[in-house]
Amino acid sequence: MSKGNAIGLFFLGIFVIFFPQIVTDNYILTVGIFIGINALVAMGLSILMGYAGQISLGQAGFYGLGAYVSAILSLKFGLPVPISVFISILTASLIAVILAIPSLRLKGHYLAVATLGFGEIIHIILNEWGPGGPSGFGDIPPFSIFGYTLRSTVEYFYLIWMFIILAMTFSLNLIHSLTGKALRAIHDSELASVTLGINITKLKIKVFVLSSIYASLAGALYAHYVTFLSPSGFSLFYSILILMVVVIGGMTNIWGAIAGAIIITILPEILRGFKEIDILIYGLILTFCLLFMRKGIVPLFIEIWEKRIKK
Amino acid sequence: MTLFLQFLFAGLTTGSVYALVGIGFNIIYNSTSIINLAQGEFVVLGGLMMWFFLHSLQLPFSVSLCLTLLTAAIIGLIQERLTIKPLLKKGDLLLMIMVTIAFSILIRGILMFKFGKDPYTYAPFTEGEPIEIFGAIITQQTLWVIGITALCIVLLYLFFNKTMTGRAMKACSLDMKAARLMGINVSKVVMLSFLISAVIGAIGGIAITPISLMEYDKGAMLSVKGFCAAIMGGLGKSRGAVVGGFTLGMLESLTAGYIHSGLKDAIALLIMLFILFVKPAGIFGKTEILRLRKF
Amino acid sequence: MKNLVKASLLIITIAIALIFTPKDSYCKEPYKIGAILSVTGAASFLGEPEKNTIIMLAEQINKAGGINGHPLEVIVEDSKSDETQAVLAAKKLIEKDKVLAIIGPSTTGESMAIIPIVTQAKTPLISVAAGASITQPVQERYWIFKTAQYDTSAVEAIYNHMKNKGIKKVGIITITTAFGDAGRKALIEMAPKFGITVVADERYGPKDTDMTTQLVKIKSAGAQAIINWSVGPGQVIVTKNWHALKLGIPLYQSHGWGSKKNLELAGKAAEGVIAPLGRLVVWDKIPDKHPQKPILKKYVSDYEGKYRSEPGTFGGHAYDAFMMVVEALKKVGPDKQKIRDYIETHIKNWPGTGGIFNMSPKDHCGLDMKAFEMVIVKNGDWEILK
Amino acid sequence: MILEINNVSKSFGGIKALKNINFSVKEGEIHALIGPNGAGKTTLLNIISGIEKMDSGDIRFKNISIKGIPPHKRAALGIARTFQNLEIFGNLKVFENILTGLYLKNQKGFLKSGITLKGIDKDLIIQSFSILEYVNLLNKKDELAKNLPVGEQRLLELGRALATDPHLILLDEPAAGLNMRETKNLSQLIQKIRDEKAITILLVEHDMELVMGISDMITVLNFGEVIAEGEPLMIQKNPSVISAYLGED
Repeated sequence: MSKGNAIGLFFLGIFVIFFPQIVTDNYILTVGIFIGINALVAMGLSILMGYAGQISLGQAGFYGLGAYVSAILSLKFGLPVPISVFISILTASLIAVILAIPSLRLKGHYLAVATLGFGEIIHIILNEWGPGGPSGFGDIPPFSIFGYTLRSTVEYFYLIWMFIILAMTFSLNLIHSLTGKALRAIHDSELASVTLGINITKLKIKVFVLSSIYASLAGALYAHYVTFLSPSGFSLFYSILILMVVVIGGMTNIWGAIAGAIIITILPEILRGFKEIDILIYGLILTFCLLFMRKGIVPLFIEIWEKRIKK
Repeated sequence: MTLFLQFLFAGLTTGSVYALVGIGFNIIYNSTSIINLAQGEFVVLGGLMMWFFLHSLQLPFSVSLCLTLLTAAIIGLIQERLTIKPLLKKGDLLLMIMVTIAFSILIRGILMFKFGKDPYTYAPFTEGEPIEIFGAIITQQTLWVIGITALCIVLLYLFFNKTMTGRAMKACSLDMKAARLMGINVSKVVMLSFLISAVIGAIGGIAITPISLMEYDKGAMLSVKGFCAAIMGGLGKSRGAVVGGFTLGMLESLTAGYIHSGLKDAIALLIMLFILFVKPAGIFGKTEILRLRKF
Repeated sequence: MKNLVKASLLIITIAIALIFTPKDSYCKEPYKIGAILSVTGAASFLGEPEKNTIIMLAEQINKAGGINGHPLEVIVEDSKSDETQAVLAAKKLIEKDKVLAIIGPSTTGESMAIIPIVTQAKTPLISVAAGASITQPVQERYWIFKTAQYDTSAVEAIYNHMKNKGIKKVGIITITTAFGDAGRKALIEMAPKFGITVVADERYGPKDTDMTTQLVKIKSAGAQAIINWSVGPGQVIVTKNWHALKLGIPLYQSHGWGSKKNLELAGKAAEGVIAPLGRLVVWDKIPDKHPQKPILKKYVSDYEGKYRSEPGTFGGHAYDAFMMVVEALKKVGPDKQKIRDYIETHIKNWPGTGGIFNMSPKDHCGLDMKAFEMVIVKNGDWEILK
Repeated sequence: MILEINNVSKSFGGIKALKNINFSVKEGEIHALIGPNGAGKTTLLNIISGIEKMDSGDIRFKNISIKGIPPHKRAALGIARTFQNLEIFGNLKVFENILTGLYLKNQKGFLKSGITLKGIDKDLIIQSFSILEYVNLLNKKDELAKNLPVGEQRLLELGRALATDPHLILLDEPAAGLNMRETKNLSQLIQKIRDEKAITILLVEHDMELVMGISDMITVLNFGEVIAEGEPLMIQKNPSVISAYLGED
């Protein structure tokens, strides 16, 4: 991990610890929780897009899978929550492998296509066979570990942001390792990468599995925090929302996932006044970012900052 | 038998629209390797604009038709010039797929702003009683939908095989570099492919709206289904999309009819994934070595 | 100089005008009520009229001097038809705005998502969604009420009508959303009680374009009638397909059918469609002496005057919820526990737009099948069946 | 013989790009592959490195058939290459480009990479610097690769190939776009690689001066066929080679 990132993580940690002490407003903390959940899903997609050069349109599928599997295991089978969360992640990553092997063996956009189909299938399955069908189900046990049950908003805030920091550390380590360089290489030229002995298929599969792990973990945390699930939150729309988070935040820097999540989660609150044109505004922002701010916010700021230092 | 025939007709109706969307995907894919995920939005655009000209402005049918197609063509043009052209040079396909998603959200936003969330419909092209064939019933509008789709297919075939421009576009799809060397204006071809795809989508929307109503957010579903059709037939093969579209419509209808209606969407997607994994070049295509792409 | 005089004169005039403007009794602290409604998103057809209704009613009350001199402050949050957003909105209303009661959410899913939150915060919630699970089991739903009729009541009304007509076999076709799913469960569950068999159970997606396959299958399964349970374009497409196929068996729709818009879209295909509808939709056709009539008349004409569109059944649910809270506030003041108790015990024989409510500790909805009239479409208009 | 090409054929949509190619490369030599445009040189390099599949024939590397082995495994066996249309990793820094080459022999597991805090080993970075020094790019180590001029990008590709610690390097027109001085430096570098590192080099090149100056052996391709083979002096005198080149001009 580079020095700048280590410092960044340190400050993020400090911030997370003290934020709920300063801001005691439960509403803002709840917003913080949802930012965290979205950021976790986006982080996986960011590595997949920015480093493996692949796009997934089915992150909502993994997110939903994580949420439902963990909720069902803990509610219907009475498994302890951490174990059901773990199994849900395992399930998601297993499915990711099954999905990735055939589609990543092919070149081009086949992962985009396969994940799009996968996401929709999960949505249909949740609708047809999920507990409660389209109406959803509640009474999911809250998160508990070693006999201690998390109840307050602050506790969930800490829980989710703890996972973010862990995931962030892992991701940053990975990116700054030799493997990370190989991943960047794949993004720039697959042709050159293979001739250097980089097994691009294997690396891409691993990154895809990583993204599914982050998404399913986020889903499981969501399930045990809200304690109610219905299929509507796990549709193609959510996959595209996460795509927006990554694009706006900047896919070549995983801090972008957090920045993007903050923007996308808070945006609806700001747009409350524009209710009839909110979709339009989403579209405009996304188009604008893709055309004129391709790098996204975080890399853009880093660039500006570096330029200033040079002066 | 009657039952089977009835399911078949239902499959043909939805299959027609899937086929038209699928063809749109292919035309653009061939000239740019982009998957234009805004394709379904043009179907919605067609239906809603047709309603607008017919009912809001009270224009005659033929005028409304022309104006609707013109609108779709212009929007298609705008999409290409504004969002695709600046990115095409960069050659970043990932970015271009995303920008089509962004554009689809944009169109959806504009349509919602203009039309709200209500569904719209207008009278079928010809008034009259449904027709009975061996006990199965088929409405006149359904015949229109199928007929118009067939007409589109024939016209496109003639265009791509008999006209200079069409041939140039075909050449482009085979080998863009070679086409450029041969003096074909690739930029124009790309523009034209977006324009044609937009118009084809709109035609589908105009034809289907009297049967199925149209509302601002129907496009995403149509994009996904049309895309399934294109994949089933082999991405890039126009004939494939037609067969893929009708097969998909039929499969959905037969699944709903003989297995269960709750499963029909899942079946379509599962078949798509299956084809993707087992025979990525589509039902008819030969599996070729897909070249490493430079991102 | 002249300008200065003019300016100071103007200021003085404004100041005087301000001082002597009759105050809307703003000397007392306002009562805060929250509302979480799906103003945008998939369920906006519910949230939109609900929001309009609440804003209109709040204006009327404040104009009339508020509640016991307290102005009423209504904070409407848009949940965007999304459970996550509903949770956020509930947190905000409770923690930040400290509202006395919450009206909404518009859908069953969103209501279920926020039930744990309002229960923990001991805040009365009057949902405007239909799902039975919102208020049942009632001992776990101490703080929760709802004003939308039970799906089961609508089913009861339909089956009752069928029983009288001698229909024994039905085919059902439902949309794969929470609304359709709740209807489907109720239809299957309650059929035996009325001696009815469900011979076909078909479904379709919210964006499907053609349902002939499902309808033909229902007919071929030997059904004597079709029941469609959906809201949105689906119910019109089913109607059109049913008409085109000339199936020769009657089509029943759910209580979601009650919008003039559906009749416009379906045209003559809608002729003969039967549905259980709240009296709101057919208010001009019910007898004058019916206790709901004056309320409905005023509400519908006020709404149409202000918004140039029909309020629909859903706007009515918000009306009832709002008026219950207002009445409670009037009688017991700003105390969450007392508001809850008042609604549970004192809303008796209470005419609203959705029916005549009878709340009790055993029933936090208070409506039954008598809330519905069976209505048939005739000549492009509703007609109440006797 | 480090590399043996036996009866390799390849056609693209009916056009035969390579017809029964036979030749071998001796260990420790600079072996040039020349011929007019469209003779099939790059196709052959692609087939050797595994990016394209041959239709028939066999390729043996260090006496093992590498037929059907995927490209990344061939790299692991010791085949490295550069590209005619530069395939550097433009968004990586110069020394990071070298690191991607070092990945092959120094990779760690995915999981281990994620939990190792200290990042890339110091040793590897030092190693990358020494490779950069070898190809004369050390002063540019922190620049983004895409900002380098073409000549230096070619050197960078060569350095990156060296980083995989290969036995055979395939060079695809390394002098294209270079000026006289750069070409001269390049030829010295190529010879240095052969002499100091004992790496065999298969060179595709149009610059005859360069080819004749450094090659130990030359194979001439025309229309997908080997038309001559031999030492530089012999090739220069070969009438069929002359006519092939004259025919082109």
